[in-house]
Amino acid sequence: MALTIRYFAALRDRMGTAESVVDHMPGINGGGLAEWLIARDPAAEALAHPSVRLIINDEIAPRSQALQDGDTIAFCPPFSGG
Amino acid sequence: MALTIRYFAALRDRMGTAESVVDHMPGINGGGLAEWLIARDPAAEALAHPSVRLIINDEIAPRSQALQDGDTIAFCPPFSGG
Amino acid sequence: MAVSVKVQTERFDAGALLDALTGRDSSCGAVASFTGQVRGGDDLVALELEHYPGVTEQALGRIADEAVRRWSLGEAVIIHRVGRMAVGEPIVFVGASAPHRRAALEATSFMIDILKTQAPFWKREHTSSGSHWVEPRPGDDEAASAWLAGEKESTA
Amino acid sequence: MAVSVKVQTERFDAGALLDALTGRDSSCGAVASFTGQVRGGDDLVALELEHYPGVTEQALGRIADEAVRRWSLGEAVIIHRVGRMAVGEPIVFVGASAPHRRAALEATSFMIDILKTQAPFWKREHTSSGSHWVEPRPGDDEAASAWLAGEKESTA
Repeated sequence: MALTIRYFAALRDRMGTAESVVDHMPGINGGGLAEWLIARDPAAEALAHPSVRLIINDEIAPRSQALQDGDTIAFCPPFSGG
Repeated sequence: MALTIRYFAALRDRMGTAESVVDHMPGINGGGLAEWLIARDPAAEALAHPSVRLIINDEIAPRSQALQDGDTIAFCPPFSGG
Repeated sequence: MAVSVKVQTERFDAGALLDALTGRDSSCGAVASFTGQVRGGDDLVALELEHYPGVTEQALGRIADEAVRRWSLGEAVIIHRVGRMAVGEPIVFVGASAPHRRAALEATSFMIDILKTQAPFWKREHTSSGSHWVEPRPGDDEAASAWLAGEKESTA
Repeated sequence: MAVSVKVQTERFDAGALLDALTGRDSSCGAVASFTGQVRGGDDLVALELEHYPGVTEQALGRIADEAVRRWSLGEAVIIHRVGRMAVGEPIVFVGASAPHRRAALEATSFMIDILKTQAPFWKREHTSSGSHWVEPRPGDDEAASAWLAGEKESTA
């Protein structure tokens, strides 16, 4: 299994991809995943911004939420619907 | 000339008429007219109730407003539109 | 900036009135509406609306003008029926278009709140056992007073 | 009590949606609506709406359910478009029916305020000189926070 990472809107443009898959890292949480992505690619720095929200398996979730093998983590810029 | 008096809704039912005409009484105001009508006919007592509003010549007006010869004075129960 | 008010006996179509407010003014991103309709219950057969012709139209015009002024609306519309209406029929339509949503929503609330206490309409309920004049609801005065004192504006 | 939410690319008719809410439930004397539409200006050619399929519908459903619960609504409707829209086209329709006006008006404000901050939609503006993602308006968070903290309810 693995972690599926999704990027939306401005973050998708920034990352140059809508989706990527990485190996699961035992014990990692949402915030840790963002840090790991930034360490790997400085273009990911925006993921650390506090306005970026995480949706983990279809639910808005805090960065402190532990990730399970098979999770889908979406990085979302501030919503602007309506 | 004279004063034209109009009654609406529940007050019209109470007074048994929609409109009556009385001689102008120099120096009288809206409240005075209500008192004069009550003295003439106890059925008019409801006109003194503070919830009854006066519309004088198409404008909501205080009871203290002096009446001029030719004025139309409407006695209105609380509005209930909308 | 356009204001449209009307008192009529004919039934109106709330959807058509809303459509007439939408997509008209490209500077307006928001349209809000309120429709009042005859609520059933208590053996109600029909509602009858009486008004003070001439004065009512003037009152509605002032309410709409005031809403346009306070919230810089694109358009403001008030249509109010008089006469006899069956349960479920529309009584009143209030609508506003504005650049942003808060203005459209607040102006709509303002117009219907103020209309209830400042426009000379009277409702009579016809039931199977007789008819009676409707008393205003206890909160109506407070809602209108809050707008007139400007309190509601500050909580926006 | 019925809730209806939908995300669609097709243009909708706000008037038809309002008509579907009116005259349906005889216990409801009030219907309120909000329509958001593409506002022109700043050389805007078109607006493009992206969303997170599945999650968006779930978010809208929760918002409508919460409105029905808080205000004992008859019906609550949220329709939101995605894809590309020209200036003047409708983006979102929110509507509520309720026994009395305050509930319908407040529930409508609540749904559009919360939708702005809790549903994963993103707007992109296309102008003649390029395109850019839209930043949320500064007041949006405050409006949603006030509802979530219950502050707005107490000023009703």
